[in-house]
Order: sequence, then structure tokens, then C-alpha cells
Amino acid sequence: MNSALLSTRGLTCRFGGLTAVDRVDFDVRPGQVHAILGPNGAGKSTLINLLSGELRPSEGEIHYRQRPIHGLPAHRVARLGIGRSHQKTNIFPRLSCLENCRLAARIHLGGVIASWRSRATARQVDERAEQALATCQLSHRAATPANAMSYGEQRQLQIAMVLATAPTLMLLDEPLAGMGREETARVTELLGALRGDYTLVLIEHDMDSVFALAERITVMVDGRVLETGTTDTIRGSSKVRDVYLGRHQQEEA
Amino acid sequence: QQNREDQATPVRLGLMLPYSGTYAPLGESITNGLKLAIKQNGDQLGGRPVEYVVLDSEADASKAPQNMSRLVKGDKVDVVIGPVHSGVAMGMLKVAKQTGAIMIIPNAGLGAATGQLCMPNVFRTSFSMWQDSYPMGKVAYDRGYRKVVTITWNYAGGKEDIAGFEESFTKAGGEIVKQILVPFPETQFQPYLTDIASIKPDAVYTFFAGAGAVRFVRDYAKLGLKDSVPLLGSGFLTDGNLDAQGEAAEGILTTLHYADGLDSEVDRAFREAYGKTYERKLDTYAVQGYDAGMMLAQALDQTQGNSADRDALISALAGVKLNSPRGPVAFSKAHHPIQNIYLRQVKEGRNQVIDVASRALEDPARGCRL
Amino acid sequence: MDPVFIAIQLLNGLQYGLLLFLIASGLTLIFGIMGIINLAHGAMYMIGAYLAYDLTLRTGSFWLALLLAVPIAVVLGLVIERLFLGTLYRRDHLYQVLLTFGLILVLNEAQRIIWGNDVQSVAVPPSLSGNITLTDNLQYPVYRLFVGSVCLLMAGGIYWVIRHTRLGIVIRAGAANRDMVEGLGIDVRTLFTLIFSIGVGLAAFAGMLSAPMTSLYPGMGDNVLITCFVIVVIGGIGSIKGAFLGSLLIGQAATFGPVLLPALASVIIYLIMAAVLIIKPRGLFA
Amino acid sequence: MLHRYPKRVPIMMLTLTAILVLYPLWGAALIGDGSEFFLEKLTLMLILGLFAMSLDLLVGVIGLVSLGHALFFGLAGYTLAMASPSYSAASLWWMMPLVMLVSALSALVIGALVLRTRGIFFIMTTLAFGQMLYYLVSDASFTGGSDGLFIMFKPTLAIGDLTLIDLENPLHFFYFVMGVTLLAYLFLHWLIRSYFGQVLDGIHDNEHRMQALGYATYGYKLAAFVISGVLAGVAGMLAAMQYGFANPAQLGWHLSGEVLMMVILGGMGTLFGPLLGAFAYELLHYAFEHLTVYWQLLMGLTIILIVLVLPKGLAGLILDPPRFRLPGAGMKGLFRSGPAALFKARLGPALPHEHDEGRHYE
Amino acid sequence: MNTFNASLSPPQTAQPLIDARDLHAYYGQSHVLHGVDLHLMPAETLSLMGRNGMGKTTTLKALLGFVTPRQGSVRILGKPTRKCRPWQVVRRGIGYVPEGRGIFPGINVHEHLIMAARPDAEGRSPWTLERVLDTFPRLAQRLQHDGALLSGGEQQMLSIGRALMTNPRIMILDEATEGLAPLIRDEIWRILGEIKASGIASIIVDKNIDNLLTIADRHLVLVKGSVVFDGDSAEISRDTSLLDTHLGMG
Ligand SMILES: Nc1ncnc2c1ncn2[C@@H]1O[C@H](COP(=O)(O)OP(=O)(O)OP(=O)(O)O)[C@@H](O)[C@H]1O
Ligand SMILES: Nc1ncnc2c1ncn2[C@@H]1O[C@H](COP(=O)(O)OP(=O)(O)OP(=O)(O)O)[C@@H](O)[C@H]1O
Ligand SMILES: [Mg+2]
Ligand SMILES: [Mg+2]
Repeated sequence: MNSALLSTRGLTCRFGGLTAVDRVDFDVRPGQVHAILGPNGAGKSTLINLLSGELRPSEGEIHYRQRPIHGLPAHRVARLGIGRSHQKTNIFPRLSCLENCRLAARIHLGGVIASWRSRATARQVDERAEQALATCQLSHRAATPANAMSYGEQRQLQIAMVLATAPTLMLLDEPLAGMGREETARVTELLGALRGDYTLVLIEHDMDSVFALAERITVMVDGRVLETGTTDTIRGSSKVRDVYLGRHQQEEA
Repeated sequence: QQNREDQATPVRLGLMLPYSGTYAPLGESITNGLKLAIKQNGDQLGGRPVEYVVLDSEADASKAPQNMSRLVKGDKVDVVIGPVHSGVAMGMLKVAKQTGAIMIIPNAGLGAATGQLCMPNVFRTSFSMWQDSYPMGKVAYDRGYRKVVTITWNYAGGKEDIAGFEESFTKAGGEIVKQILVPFPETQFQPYLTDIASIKPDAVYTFFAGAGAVRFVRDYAKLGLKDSVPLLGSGFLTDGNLDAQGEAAEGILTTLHYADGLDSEVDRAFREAYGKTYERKLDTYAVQGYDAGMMLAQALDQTQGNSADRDALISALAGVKLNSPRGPVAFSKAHHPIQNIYLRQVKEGRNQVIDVASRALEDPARGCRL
Repeated sequence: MDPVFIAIQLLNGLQYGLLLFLIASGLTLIFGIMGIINLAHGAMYMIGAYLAYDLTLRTGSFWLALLLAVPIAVVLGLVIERLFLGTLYRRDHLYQVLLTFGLILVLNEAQRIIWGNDVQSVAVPPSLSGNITLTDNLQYPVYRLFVGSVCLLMAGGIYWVIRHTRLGIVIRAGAANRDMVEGLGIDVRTLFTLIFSIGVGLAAFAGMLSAPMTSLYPGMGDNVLITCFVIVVIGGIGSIKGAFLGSLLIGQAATFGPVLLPALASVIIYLIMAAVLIIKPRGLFA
Repeated sequence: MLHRYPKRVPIMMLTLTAILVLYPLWGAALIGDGSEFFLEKLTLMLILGLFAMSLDLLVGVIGLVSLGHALFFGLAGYTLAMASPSYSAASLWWMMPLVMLVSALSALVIGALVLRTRGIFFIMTTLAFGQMLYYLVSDASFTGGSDGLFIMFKPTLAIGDLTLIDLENPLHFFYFVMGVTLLAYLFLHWLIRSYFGQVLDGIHDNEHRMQALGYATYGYKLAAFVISGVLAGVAGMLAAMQYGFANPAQLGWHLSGEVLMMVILGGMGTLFGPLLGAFAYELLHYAFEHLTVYWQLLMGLTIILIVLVLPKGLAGLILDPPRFRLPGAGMKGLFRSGPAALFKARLGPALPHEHDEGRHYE
Repeated sequence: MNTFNASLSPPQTAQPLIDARDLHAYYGQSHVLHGVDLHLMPAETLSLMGRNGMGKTTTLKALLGFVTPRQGSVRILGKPTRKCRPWQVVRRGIGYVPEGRGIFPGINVHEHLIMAARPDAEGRSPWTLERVLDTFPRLAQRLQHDGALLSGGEQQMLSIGRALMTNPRIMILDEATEGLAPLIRDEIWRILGEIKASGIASIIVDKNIDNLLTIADRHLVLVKGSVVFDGDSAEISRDTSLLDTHLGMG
């Protein structure tokens, strides 16, 4: 528990009468890829929203590097080095791809003031943004306004933005959704390469990628944690098979 | 530049009046009256033809200085006639002060125009709030009213009017039991009237004009107050509004510098001529415009059409004596009309004169150092 | 103040609130539900009042005038939507604002050209011109009670249509995402034209009904407009219930405020709105 | 990207500046008798242009539509009127900072409250604050009530006894206003292209995402609100100086609405657009008023026409000059489906997939 | 099939439901579709494949009339769509599931479903509210929930359910199973199979190529707005290099 980069205790989130996240205890170890699985509406995205400060927990605690962060507003959480992507495309539609990434990079290199103060920092921001685009093979789109791109390309841009922030902890909510087969493979590989240097919390319904990437998996159902364990234990769990994976996936695996 | 202008070049009159919005009917009446006067003068002033430069003041005070400036500096008018609205007058006075342009106010009743802000080049052919309401205080007291509620819009004009009434009413020994100020231009009077009904005063004195006045008088009657609490008011309550007020206005007492049934020769002639020329019903505003025209006619006759020599024109204007439809009018040192204030009662849809409330009343022109 | 007068003031507030709702209901429809900011709403209200005035004079009957005027207003709404607004849905909402601002100018001027500058009034129809005596010196006009009940009926009707019919769902959906509604095979464009016209019809209808209670003058709609927006916003946008309760709230505030807190009379509704929005940034019933 | 314009924009701006600077050369010749007044009018247009630009920072750049911006404009006028000594001229050296300080403080306080809301709610809260101040000023007696206040002496701009610019002289005042407006333009131009401006663009597009990235958007918005308020204040001070008059109407919603119209008409978010918008609006107003007392009709029709034909306001006319490549069916379409076809024909089909409806008013 | 045949045989059997030829579409200046030909036969399932940004969505939008092709023609049920607005096209019997799901905020699940409800051309309604809710029990639990606040997967179910409520003759699904958990995903493929069996034709875009290969009769591969392949599953499986280069399947 002490080794955890991020941990939650009794985390609960209610919307009116609906308990979307119900007393969740959850630990993320540094440098690992931790996947969260669960049927639709299980509360995965809500959990991530709680971790990133976009929602306030109804109850429970979140600790990041042993310090409580529950109740902090989203921008403060982000400044602590917790970056995220959203399940629904969430970009700056009128801005070009490069500017999308620059905004992401700048805030993590000291914000506007730092760029104003030092030319070197400003240059670093540009470099980081360009690099992020290049990594996601969007360089040729640098000047295209985000809303003039196809859906899949926008999804890729989202990933590029997270990369540009280079956070210690990345919370990725279905990063592969909407991407084509090839793009999926590429981004999976990319995320794999980040393992070790970064800590990833990953929600994804693409099982091939999850099993390829994740070291630990937490399965949620109806807001509760059903099971947490290594990839292999989860794969073998019959409970998980019943509520989530289904027979077909199991056989393939 | 003092050289006499060619007799053929027209005298340029700038009309800065509201031609849109709530105050538009006033602007129209004043314009009608003015044009009638000049028409009767043979379409000339001091031997020169007349050219009108018409500008919609929009009753917008924030645009007043620039509009005035446009007339004076852009269109180079000889005299500006306007405005209707007191706030606009303030803006115009500022420019009048800077440029020395001659300005005749055919309506706006703010005291300051011929009070602390008075200046040689500014005249008024209408009234001041004080002048029209002051005589009513005594009338009310004489009629036996002791406790009176006043109600008006919360703006300078309304407050000045009420102050005039209060001054003479309390001096006579009456008491203002409540002063109600309605946010301008709110016309939802029901709550206030209910309040008045609960106070049960001897009478209500009010200043409202235009659409607000119509609504007030109608609501006053509809809620049944008319039969139990007499309504007194400044003449603008009913002037020009009687058609719209209908039955509800019958019996209301008001004071104003003009009335129906004055029945002087001048008045009869004026009414006839006006009725022939315009479809609009005649009202006090038209008289004010008419007198502005008459005033110009007299003064320019005296200067033989010279409008370039401002000082001469100003002293000519100051010396004007009008035999106006409203009775004799002369101008005080502050360039404000000295005139009769009539007590009127609404009878059969007319503001019938029943008495002269105050004869040849002069505005005290407080603060004026002319 | 004694209890009788408090009760009367409550009634005044209620009746004013209901009238406000009637005026605001068209705005809620057009603005709250269709998402179009129609600054010309007040001008439509004015046109309605003048139509009632004109047609009452011509036909001699207020009721006949109402019957004729409503369709005229609806057709006017139809023409405006088709010619102008219909082309703006995809653009920034502010262009609707600018366009309807232009419309205000045009409609105001049209009113002056057609009906002139004078203050006018409409007589209360004889069948409803009676009074109810409340105290020794105060009466209540029957017509106002009538208008109050019409407003209540309208409120109920509109609420039902928006909340409980498919039409209502489709309008709300169309405001959120027109293309998707088309993608379901629904003719949003015609629907929007229709609803807009009904909204205009409602504004004009409110003008007609209130004509016998107020005075008619150029630009009379401009003052009403802001109060209506205040109501719609206080209640929470898109909520008929909110607009209704907002109207009642403002009705009471405008009645008691000036009597109890005369110093704040002019700002009371703004004060309430600012307070509501600062505490609940999306309105009371969002 | 968003605020990078083709060369013709700066060229046009420079040309216009040059034309204005050279007014003494052509004014009298072209306008004739009224040239003195026209100079005043131009001065006023510049002031309104400055005012419109300040609003554009909110409306066009961040997407915060304010219907209470005249509050700062009028407040500055009152500050000037009430802080000016009665019998001598104030010095601009302290008057200007004072006005800016008052504007900044009021913008800070009001901004802190109104920025809690968004979209239409923001429009209405700004309106509410504007109206509250309006009534406060027009009900109170120390402000001169609804009649307003006079400013007896224009402030002076002098070092010791040496008058730098004689503000009483209309031409000097004109140059002074022009200088201020130009400085404000350059400042805003720099600002919106700076890193700070990029953050504002981001907030306009997707504030939620900005927060998730770590930006404290409220602070940025507040900063922009204050800057905008201060510039509006400067404009208001200049306007009050010009005629020496402060009136409640200068902070009412009518003026707020009018300046908003100038911004939209000119083209939101382009700075030079609103500047042009102010000029166009005032010129149209001036011209129509000259023509007829039914000027509102012409004005209204012109506005409607501009909205229908110029999808991005006047700025769009310069950024994306019309090519009038009417496709074959274009003319027929024009008659079939009304004015819509007019610009559809020019721009090609509207972009699909732009479900940004409701974004401003969610 | 050739046109000669089509004109001779009775419309129901041999006339394509959708017949698009030589579509050229633009966004402003940028040329996105370069002459796409596409036809869909009755009861046929067609998959549209290609990497991101190749023009799949644009093709679908061109069929529906959301994008007006500058060149080329679209016929649906034999009638041209040239002057039609999207709703008129859709009314011919198309159920549309757009990418990004197109859920309306402020409208609850129940309202989403009933607002779309419509019988088919023959006046039958095989898809009722009950049947949709049976198919997606999750939606039944969330009936009064605001659509915008649903989880991503729930929204996808709602989008599909809503399209089914129109009792379509043709289903067009863009990113059919995006965001769905594996169990539900399998369920969707099963339903699509069922739909196919009941004679409803469909065009499907999805990233799960294996499933597409199983379910679809024919496949279209788009590259930069042009069709580079049009054939059945057997053909596409034979041509592994095609999959490799254009779809990134190793
Ligand atoms: N803001 C909200 N208000 C009300 N209910 C919400 C809100 N956000 C989510 N919910 C509900 O909470 C439940 C959990 O949603 P969540 O988005 O966390 O699911 P999820 O596990 O991410 O599912 P998916 O895999 O489909 O994305 C869902 O039933 C959803 O309808
Ligand atoms: N609104 C738009 N404006 C301008 N260009 C656009 C727009 N939408 C899409 N494009 C461009 O058109 C091309 C085709 O886009 P389309 O959405 O059809 O791709 P797609 O095959 O559906 O991709 P994806 O798998 O990512 O959804 C892309 O290159 C994209 O950049
Ligand atoms: Mg989710
Ligand atoms: Mg796509």
C-alpha cells in the first residue's frame, strides 16, 4: 500500500439515487499499466473522473504520493502530474492540432508565465508538442483545425495531447475507441513503450490490447470492484468471464 | 464674420426632438406647432426662407452631445429647437455652453436649464417642473385636502415636479403622508395603488406623462380608487392622453400652462389653423412648439433676418413678448416664460379650464446668475 | 399593512406573474427550447397589442379581433423564420441576436408608420368589464381575473405539450442537434418554422390580451423583453416549469419589493436574478 | 492560427490609419463646412472602436457575451466627473490611472461574481449588474440623478507648465484618442496572439478540457475580464472628456447592446472587425439619420442584410473576400430558398458535423 | 450485376437499395471523396473498411444527404436523392447510428426511443420499445436517465436501439460497436446477424475486422476517398496483402 503511487479508500460517488462508484479501494503501483475493466455503466469512467478531480467524491479518500487529493479541483490535480484523456472526444475544435498539443505541453512546463519568462521553455513547449504529434503520426496534420479531421484522427489527437503533457500518471479512458485496426496496434505499441517510465491507468474494451499491455487489472461491476489481480488471474477468473468477457473471448485467449 | 447674410439664404433651424420611441408623439406635436407658426409667418423668418434640419434625438441622453454638436457644427444651424427629454437637455446644454449656439427648449422642464445652468443663449418656451406643480399645492389645500400621497417616476423630472407641489402644499399646512417613487419606466401600478388604498389619503398628487399616464389613470379608475380618493396631477397626466384614457380621466384636476376652453381669440385662431393643417389632436406640446416658432418670428423680424450676430439675436429673443394661445407670455431674466398656470378639470374628454391657479407666475430660477 | 391588503397584494403579484408568464411563454418556447435568442420578442408583443387595437376598431369586437389577429401573427412568424432565421441555425447564435436586433428596428418603425406615435388604449370587452369589490375603496377588475385564468390554462397546455408529447421531445432534441434529428427521419426545419411561428403567435397573443389592461405606445415591447429574459433565465433555460415559477416569483417580487423596500424598487428583479445566478449558475430549476 | 491574418489586414489597417492621420489635409476639402463636426464624429467612432475592441476580447476571443459592458464605460465617465475639481482642470497624469484603477477594481469584483456563470446566464448576470449600477446612478442624487453630471474642465496633459497635448483642441484630442486606440489595438493584438491569448482560445473552445489539462481557467477569464473592463473604462473616460458630460444612459443596457452589435457586425474575435464595426455602425446611423426620420427602418434592414450576406461580419469580407463563383444552379436556388442561397452559393455547402449549437448557451 | 438486368427484373429482388456512383465530396476546398461507387442489395450486409480519415464517414453522409456530393449520384430504393434533405432520405427506411452516437442532452432514454419510433413502409413494427429494452436490459434500468449522462457504452446501445425503433429496411452503422464491452459487443454482432436474417440490409463500419469478415457479404475498402477493393469475404481473405497494406492487419 505504501508503494502505491495512487490509492483510494472507500471511494464512493452517487448521482441522486444512483451509486455509480461504490466504496472502491484501488491502488496503482508506480511504473505499471493498470487496466480497469467492466461492463458498460460499471462506473469506470466515473472512477477516473473522481481521480482526476472532475467529479467530487460523495465519500472516501484519494491519495496521490501519500497526500490526499480528493476535493481538489481538476486543474490542481492535473498540475500534480495526473493527466488524462476522455472517453468522449475532448479537444479544442477550432485550434490546429499543433496548438491543441501546445496548450497541453505548456501548462506542464510552467504555464504561460514560464513561457513568457524564458525563451528556452517556450521552445521546449513547441518541441514537446511537435514530438507528441509525430509520435501519433499526426505531423502532417499539424496545421489542420481539429474539427476538420475524421473521428479516428481526433481520437489520435487526444492521445497526442496526453503525451504532450507527459504526466507521471496517465488516466486513459478508452484511448483506442474509434481507431482503426492499424492505429490501434500502433498506439498499443506506443503505450507499451511508455511502461516503466510512466504509470498508466487504462480503461479499454479492446481485450487484445488490454492483455498485451496491462500488468494488473481491476474489474468493476455496478460500481464495485469485483476482482483485482494480475492479468493472468483475471483472464482465468470465471466470475470475470461471466460478467464481462464472455465465452468467446475466453476461448480465444 | 459679422457680415449680414444674404436675404435669400435660409435660416437653418435644427430640430432635435424624439421621433422614435415613447416620446415620439411629443416630438411630432412640437414639430407641428413650430412649423405652423412659421407657415403663418409666411414661411419666412425676418425675410429669409426657412430650412429645417431634423434629427431624431431618440430621447437618448448619451447621444445628446454628439447630436447637438452635429446640428451646430456639422449642419451649422442658426438655432436649435429641442429637446423633449430632460436628460437630453443636459447633454445639449453642455454643447450650447461650449459653442454659444442658440437653443430653444420647447418642452424639457428640468429646473437647471434656467436655473443653475442658465446661460444667455438658452431659452425655454415651455415650463419648468416647479412652475406647473407649485400652484397645485395651494389648490389642494384650499379644497380641504390635508393628507396627500404623491406618486411619480423615480427620475429627475418627476421628483422636481413633486417638490414644487410639496413646497406650496406644506407651506399652506398640508402633509405629504407618503412619497412613492416608481422605477422609470415601469407601468405596473397595481401594487402602488393597493398601497395607496390602504393608506386612505385625502387625495393623490401625481406626475406621469405619456403611456405611463394613460395606464395610471386607467388603473386608478379600474381599481375603484377614483371614487374614493380624488386624483390631482400635473397637466401632463391628461394632456394628449384623453382619447386613450377615456372615461377613466373624467373629473381629474390638473394644473398646467395651457388648457382647453381658454377661449381667447388667439387660442381660437390657433386651434382652427392647427385643426386644418394636421390630423393629430392638438395638445400643449404643440402650443410650446408654436410659441417657439412665434418667438423666432418676432426676434428675427427685429434683427431683420440677421442670425449671424448672435448677441443681437439673443437680446431680441429675450425681449420677445408673446400673445400666445395660452395667454400672455414674457421671458424672465433666466429666459424662462412668465405665464399663467391654469387649473383644469377633465370634462367630457377636454381639459377644461376652471380657474387660473396662478397668474403670470415666474420661475424662481434658483442658482441662475444671469 | 393589514392582512387584507397583504392578501390583495398577493393576488396582484399572482396576476402580474401569470401575465408575465404568458408573455414569457413564447420566449421560453423560442429561446428556452429551440435555443434561438429572439430579441424581437418584445416587438412581436407590441405588434400583437396594436393588432388587437386596430382590429377591435375595425370589427367592433375584441373577441373577433383576437380571432383574426392570432393567425396574422403566426403568419408573420412564419415569414420571419423562413426568410431570415431559417438560414442562421448553423452559425454562431450571436448572428441571431444581431438579426433579431435588426428586426426590432424594422418592426418598431413599421408600427409607427402603420399606427402612428400616439398612445392608444383598448377598451375592456363589455362582457368582462365588471368589477369585484374587495374593500371599501378597492375593486378588482374581472378582466384581470380572466386573463389570469387564461394564463394558467396556457401554462398547463404548454407544459403538457413540451414535456409529454413526442413533439416536445423532438423540439428539444432539435435544439440540441438538428442534424441528428434529421438523421432520424424527422423534418426539423418545418417543425422549427412551425414552433417559431407559434412562439411569435404566443407573444402577440400576450400583447392582445394585455392590450385592454395597459397603454399602447411605440416601443412598448422593449421594456417587456428584459423582464421576460430575466424570467426565463431565473427559472432555468428550457424549463417550462422554471419559467412558470420564475414568473410567479418575479410577479411577487415586483409587487412587494417596491412597497416594502422602496429604495431597491428599480433593481429588485436584477438583484434577484444576479443572486439566483451567482448561487445557482444555471437557474433555479435547471 | 486563429488570429493570423493575411497581409491585406495590416495593410488595410495602416492605410486607414494614414487616412485618419491626414484628416486635416482632406477633411475640409471633402466634407466642407461640417468638417469640424466630422472630426468630432471620427473621434467618437475611434472611442467606440476602442470600446468595441475591449468587448471583443470577451465576446470574440473567450466567447463570453456581455450585455453589461457599458457599465465600465459609464462608470469611467462618472469617475472622471466626480473626481474632477470643480473649478480647475484635472491632470490626466493621475486621472487616467485613477479611472483605470476604478475600472479594474470594479471589473475584478463584478467579474469574480459573474464569471461563475456561463453562456446566456453570463449574458444575463452582466446585464443585471449593468442595470443595477444604472439605477443606482440614476436614482442617487450625488450622481446628478437621471440628468447626469457635467465635467466643467477637460483634464490636461502637461509636464509642469508645458502642455503636451492640448486636449481642448479638437484636432489634438482626435490625435490623442487615435493614439490611445492604436495603442490599445496593438496591445490587444499582441495579447491575443500571446501564450495568454492561446489559453483564452482554448477556453473559448473547450473550457472543461482546459481545466483537465491543469489551467485555472477562472483566473484567466478574470484577468481578461479586468483587462477588457479597463480598456472599456479608458474608452468611457475619453467619451466623457469629449463632451464633458456623464449620464446614466452611458451605462445602460442600450449602449451595451449597441456595442455588442458593433462587435458582431464587424466580425467577432478579429479585433480589427469590431473596430470597423464601430465605424460602420456609426456611419450608417449618421447617414440614415440624415436621410429620413424613419432611419431605424433602413438601419434594421441593412443589419439584416449584412447578417444574411456576410456570414462572418465585415471582417469576413476582408479575410475571405467574396469570389462570387455562383455555380450553375446557384441562381435558381437563390429564388427558391431565399437569402440563404445567397451565401450558400458563395461558400459551398455548410460544413457538416458542426454540432456546436448550444455551445454558447448550454 | 449490370444495369440491364436491374431494369428487367422486379424491383424488390434485383434493384439495389442503395446505388451510389462516382461520388465526389468536399469539405470547403478539400476534396475528400474521389469517385466512390457503392451499391447495397436487399438483405445484403456490406462492410466499409479503411484506416482513419479515409472517407468512410463522409461516404455514409453523402448517401444520407448530410454532405452534398459535388459530382455523382445517389439512388435509394431506385429514386435519386439529389434534391432531398436528409430526413427525406432517411424516411425511405434507413436507421442511422452515427459515429459519436448523436445522443441528445436533456432528453432521457425513454424519450430517445419513443421520439424515433416509426413503423416501416408496410406499417409493421417488428421493433417495439419492449423488444429494444429486452435487447438492451441496461437501458431498461436507465429509462429515466438523461442521455448525456449515460456511460459511453450505454449511449452506444441507445443509439443503436433508437435506430432500430425506426423499423428500418437498411441499417447504417458508423463505428457500430465502439465503446461496448465484449459481452455486449458479441450481443450486437448477434443482433446484426439476426437483422440480416430478417432481411434488413446494412452497411457497417467497425474496427473489428474479424467480425466484419464473418457477418458481411461484401466488403468495400476505402483509401484516401477511393474504393480500392470491392468483394466478398473469401476474396478479401485471399488477398492478405490488401488487408496488410490498407488495414494494417499483419
Ligand atoms: N453525471 C452523471 N449523472 C448521473 N448519472 C451518471 C453520470 N455519469 C455517469 N452516470 C451513470 O453512472 C453509471 C456509470 O457510468 P460510467 O460512465 O462510469 O460507466 P463506464 O463504466 O465508464 O461505462 P462504459 O464502459 O460504457 O463507458 C452509468 O449508469 C451512468 O449512466
Ligand atoms: N468537418 C470537416 N471539415 C473538413 N474536413 C473534414 C471534416 N470532416 C472530415 N474531414 C476530412 O475528410 C477526410 C475523411 O473523413 P471521414 O470522417 O470520412 O473519415 P473516416 O474514414 O470516417 O475516418 P474515421 O475512421 O477516423 O472515422 C479526413 O481526411 C478528414 O480530415
Ligand atoms: Mg466509460
Ligand atoms: Mg468515421
